Amino acid sequence: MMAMPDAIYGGHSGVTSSDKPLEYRDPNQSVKILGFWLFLATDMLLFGCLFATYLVVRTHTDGGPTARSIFDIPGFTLETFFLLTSSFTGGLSTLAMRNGNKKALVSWFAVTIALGLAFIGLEVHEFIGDVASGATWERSAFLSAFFTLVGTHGSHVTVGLVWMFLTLLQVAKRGITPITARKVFVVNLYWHFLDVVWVFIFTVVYLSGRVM
Amino acid sequence: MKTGHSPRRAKSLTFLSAALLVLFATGCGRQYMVLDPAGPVGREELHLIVMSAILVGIVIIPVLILLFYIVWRYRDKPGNTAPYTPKWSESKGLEVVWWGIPIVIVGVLGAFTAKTTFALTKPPAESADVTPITIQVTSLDWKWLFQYPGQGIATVNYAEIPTGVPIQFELTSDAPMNSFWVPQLGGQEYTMPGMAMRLWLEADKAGTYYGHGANFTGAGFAHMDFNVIATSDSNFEAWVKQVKASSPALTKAGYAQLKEPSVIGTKSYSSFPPGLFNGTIWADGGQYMPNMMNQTGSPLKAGIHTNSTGVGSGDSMSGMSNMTNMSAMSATGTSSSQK
Amino acid sequence: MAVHGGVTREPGHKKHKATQYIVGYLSSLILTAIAFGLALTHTMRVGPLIVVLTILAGLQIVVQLYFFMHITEGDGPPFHALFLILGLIFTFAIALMSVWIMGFPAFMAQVS
Amino acid sequence: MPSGFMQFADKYLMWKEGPMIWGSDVAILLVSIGIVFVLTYFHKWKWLWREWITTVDHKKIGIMYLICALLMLFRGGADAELLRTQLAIPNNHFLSAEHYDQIFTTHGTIMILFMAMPFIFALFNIVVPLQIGARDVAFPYLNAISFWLFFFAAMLFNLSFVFGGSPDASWVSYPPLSELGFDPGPGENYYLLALQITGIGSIATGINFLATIFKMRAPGMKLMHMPLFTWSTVAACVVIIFAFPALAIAIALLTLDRIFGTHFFTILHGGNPMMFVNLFWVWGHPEVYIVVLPAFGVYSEVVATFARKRIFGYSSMVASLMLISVISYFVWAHHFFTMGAGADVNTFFAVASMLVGIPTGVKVFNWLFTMYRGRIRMTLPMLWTIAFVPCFAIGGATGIMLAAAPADYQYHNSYFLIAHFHQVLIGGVVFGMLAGMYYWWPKMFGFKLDERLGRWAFWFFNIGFYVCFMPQYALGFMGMQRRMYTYPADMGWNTLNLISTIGAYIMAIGFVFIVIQVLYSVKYGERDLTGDPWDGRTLEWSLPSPAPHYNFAVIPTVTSRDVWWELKEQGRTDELKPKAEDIKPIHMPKNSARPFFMGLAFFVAGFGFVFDSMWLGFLGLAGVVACLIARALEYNDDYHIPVHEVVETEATLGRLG
Ligand code: HEA
Ligand code: HEA
Ligand SMILES: [Cu+2]
Repeated sequence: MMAMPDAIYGGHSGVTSSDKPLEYRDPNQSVKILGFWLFLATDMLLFGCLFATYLVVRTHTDGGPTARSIFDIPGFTLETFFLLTSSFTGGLSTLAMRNGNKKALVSWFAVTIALGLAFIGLEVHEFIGDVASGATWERSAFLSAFFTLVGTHGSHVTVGLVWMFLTLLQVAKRGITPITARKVFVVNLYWHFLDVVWVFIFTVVYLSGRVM
Repeated sequence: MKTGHSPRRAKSLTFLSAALLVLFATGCGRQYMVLDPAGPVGREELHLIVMSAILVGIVIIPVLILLFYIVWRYRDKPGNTAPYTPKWSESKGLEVVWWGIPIVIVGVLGAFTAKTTFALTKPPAESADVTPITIQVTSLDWKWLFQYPGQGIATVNYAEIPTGVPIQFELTSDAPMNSFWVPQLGGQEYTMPGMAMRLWLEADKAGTYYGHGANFTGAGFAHMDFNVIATSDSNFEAWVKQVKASSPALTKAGYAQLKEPSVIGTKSYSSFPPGLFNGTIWADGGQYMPNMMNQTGSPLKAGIHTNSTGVGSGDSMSGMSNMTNMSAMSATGTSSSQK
Repeated sequence: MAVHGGVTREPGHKKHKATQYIVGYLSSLILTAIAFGLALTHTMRVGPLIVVLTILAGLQIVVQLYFFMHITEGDGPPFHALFLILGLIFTFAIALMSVWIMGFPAFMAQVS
Repeated sequence: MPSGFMQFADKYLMWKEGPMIWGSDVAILLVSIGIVFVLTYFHKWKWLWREWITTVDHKKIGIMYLICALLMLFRGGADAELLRTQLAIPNNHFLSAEHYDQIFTTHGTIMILFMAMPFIFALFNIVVPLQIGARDVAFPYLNAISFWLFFFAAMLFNLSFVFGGSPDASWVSYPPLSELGFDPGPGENYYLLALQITGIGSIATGINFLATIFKMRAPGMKLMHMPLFTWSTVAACVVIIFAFPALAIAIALLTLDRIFGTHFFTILHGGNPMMFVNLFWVWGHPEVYIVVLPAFGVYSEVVATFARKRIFGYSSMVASLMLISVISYFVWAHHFFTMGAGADVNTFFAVASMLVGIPTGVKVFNWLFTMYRGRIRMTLPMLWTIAFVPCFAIGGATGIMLAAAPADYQYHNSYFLIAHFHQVLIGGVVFGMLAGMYYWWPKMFGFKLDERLGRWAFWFFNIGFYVCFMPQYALGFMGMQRRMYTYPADMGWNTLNLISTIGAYIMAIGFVFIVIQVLYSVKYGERDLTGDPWDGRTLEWSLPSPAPHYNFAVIPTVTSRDVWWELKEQGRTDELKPKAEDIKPIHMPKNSARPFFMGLAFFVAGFGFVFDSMWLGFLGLAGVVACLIARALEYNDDYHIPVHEVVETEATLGRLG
């Protein structure tokens, strides 16, 4: 091992200290984690605007399908369960990463991906059902907003799945290094974030739609 | 180093602003419409404008003077004997002053603003005992349609109103959003498809007042001007009679044609299809304005009962036969305390 | 980026436990169950129900942030937490104030 | 062939539209041929590719932003001249209504998004890493992506003029006017997609600089040691990352309406056009502060340097920056007071808007008192700064007047408003960016811009400004609306409009002087051999001009505000000279062509969607995804500059201590 070269920045020149969680130890990686948190903050605003739009046109059904008429309780209950659980298993993969347990990490990733796929499958199924019954997003402002909000979340989840899979490959190939550790941590941050968004979707869209 | 520039610049600026002041001061004739209001609403707004100009002037003018003084006094010129304290960079006292003064000013201006904002949502207080007249305004591409539900007539690109009577303009659009503005009577409000908004205006002097759409709606927008003609009560009545007697009726087909994008002159109609105004709103999604439905069925709660003659050919309700909550709409009347 | 030896094994570092994750998972399930239960059984009036649902969702944010996303950990000052909180405030401001503005609430008040 | 071709030429190349289009076509063709010829003749293709297109060096990216911003200032300015020419006399037929509408739309959009934004990004890039003692930004690769997204978005937007037609629904582009029913052409799609693409780039820049500033300061540099330009970057980036998502959503939903048949903002099927207005201004208002905050940062640097005095009230300056960025988030509805949203809403937003004046005023007073008891050198950056104060104070004051909601019922969409925002945008942003450009020009290029020509530019631009925009306040009071392509002769607006147009021409002369000044100074400008031509105060002036590729051979340790000034005062400047034995290999990011290709892929996608060509659109997006995946799997993206190379470079610069 050669001497640590000067980092590209001055800050904490290449000091790795081991009282921090693994993903934060290399300053090159810890700055990326900060960057990702900032990204999450903007993504949150993105969803905030979609929620705002949904709330404003929620009742604008133009005589077409209403929230009450299209939401299917068992469907979104199951979706919720899958996603909450996948957030948990995602968390366990972070734990495995921090413990340096590559095998557990890969397995928990696989479980998480499977749960995510199940979630997406259900959502696609729900959407297909809606469209088949005439509830398309061209039908009314309410449906435009509904499909866009839920669909944006769904496409985020899809991106997350691809990304998690890519990360899994890298961990499998390279083991747990500061770089892969950071990647594992970040993809999980994203995943938990999507879980929070889903909590708001089922609260604001599905549950409120049932009662209002 | 050349340093002679800033004072010269200061002077030229002062001259410029002085010249502008003169321009304003002498020019408050008819052409400075905003500064020459012809009704209580415009006056109230002008009052706020003047108020705000004075209040901001209290800080801005000293700032300008201070700037010119400082730049002139502390310029880097050989032999300049002004004090030089390169490390002096904090002063609690001074900072309190310039956090404080603007706070006070914003407080005062904010209070005036709040008061005026709330006041303008009601008919002008001066003529509180006069029965208002309702005029329904629809902005089209690129013309203005005025309907008089009380009188049963309609006009295009001009409107007559009696002086001394509060006018309740109900505004909507059957085209891209526009804004209804008659500077001498008072400020504007948007005309939006699918919504009906209210704007109270009143003229207390007879005259012809320039009006124009103020929100861009495409190629013909520049030609969307109209006149509001304020006359005495009797002249107004006579004008209504004359329009009733000598003008054609506006038919549904005629409206469809009017709606087509075009730039036209003025027109008058002796009547208009019943429910045209509300039909326009509902057709474009007005059913989502929560408050328009619930109590009265009129897009504006007070819309049909502020004027006693409201149930004529301009009946606000007949256009809504396709609506589901007809029952809710019949509960008109008693809830309104409008004078 | 040079890969430094030794990091993968974390010699002598305390082993992280799964307890935190399990607690987080259970709390999120419980919060969800309460929300679903309240909303689907019509035990409350709509207004208060919406408030309760929103509070429950807010608690879920805390659960995910604390138990799963380790918001309290990090390297240096907690800038990420600062920005997240600011973002949350702005998010709620946009959503709620848009409803406030676009609901034309004073549309009625204008008249009375 | 001819008839098919003629149809194509008619529809997309707009050959029936007259000499302006032909002229532009010819000009574009000539310029393109010229560029290709010059590059080939001087064998510069490789150089262009290696040194610029694939670069991830923040200094070069900054320079590319700067060049684009100046070009866009020219384009937007030429638009402005056309607008003013049309308005010079009543009933003018120099431009048709359609052309006028397109021109003010592109003028506003270009000036805000493709002139002001890249201009501030140019300064962020050039200055911030140098000021905080870093070797690059936190994410150099992402930084290059941001630039290329901006660049290709600007290309896409400008392409509309000669291919398919420009947008014409104004820079705010309110539906339903901007919906398919009223605006079927591709112009509006160009607007939507170009803004979307550049918006993504801007968010990335915001994140990038926040991470840079919070994580990569030189050791010892506490937050409260940071130069105020860096602080202003923080403030602006905070607003960027929280405001741009709203723009992204607003225009994404409008795009869905136009291309995929949804009904967010249509007047059919329950759409609500006002929601677009609402979302647009959730971004739009903070946006104006995004562009003005960095200008405030520039003024703070310039004032301290040229008054030869510490900035007055540093802590208040920082606090007011932060307050402005937070409050500016809660004022957006002041752009639609006249929507009728009720007195409580209007009052809230009116008072919130006025509140912004308080921290802004604090800044003004602090600048004044920085000059007070200083020694003011009238250099070009300082001239623009001094000119800024009255211009911005008056513009801000009229802003406060606009914020009084019921008064705004009378000003809204009138020329009073036009005058207000040009006063703050030009007096605040453009003056600031020019001051910054003059100030840091030697740092970028190693020579100063000519002072004499600069003064000519300054006076023409300033006098022109007042001549152009002061009459517009009066026109507002006379009831003249914005966005009218012409006006009748009997309104009494004739004289003032003519004066205003003359003012615009004088400003154009000022701009021409800037161009001449740059060209002249390339050859004759005073070379900067010391690296500190202005007797500066902050870290960037401790470096040679232009700074070496890696900025700092050895990262300095910072112990106070205005470090460089302190060291100079104490005669300790040698401490910042690197010693050969301290130099270690420097870790730097590798160049990459992928950001360029990613921008290109976005361009293809945007172009596809503009013309409703789904296959092309999704093909472009596939390209984007491919770039992202390739990046995710990339490990080998950095290298080390060996010690001897650093030592050599420093030695030739004469800096080895
Ligand atoms: C850089 C750009 C910039 C800046 C800095 C500002 C600053 C301000 N603006 Fe402006 N504004 C625009 C760009 C900008 N604006 C644009 C582009 C539009 C129109 C968009 C469009 O419709 O196309 C617009 C429109 C606009 C409107 C909408 C009007 C309408 O559409 O009808 C309003 C209304 O409140 C407003 C208010 C303000 C206020 C209160 C400030 C304040 O921040 C100003 C604060 C500054 C000062 C007050 C001066 C300094 C202070 C002192 C010296 C001491 C303290 C003084 C007092 C307390 C009085 N602006
Ligand atoms: C930073 C932003 C910025 C800047 C710098 C400017 C600069 C100028 N603007 Fe702009 N303007 C806006 C932002 C800006 N504007 C916005 C957002 C709008 C609203 C758009 C909308 O309604 O949608 C607007 C609208 C607007 C209008 C109103 C149009 C209308 O509503 O009908 C006018 C009219 O006078 C105008 C004039 C000018 C002038 C004369 C300049 C001058 O400062 C320009 C100075 C000139 C140059 C810097 C370059 C000089 C050019 C040459 C040397 C080339 C000469 C070539 C020829 C003559 C062909 N602008
Ligand atoms: Cu604003």
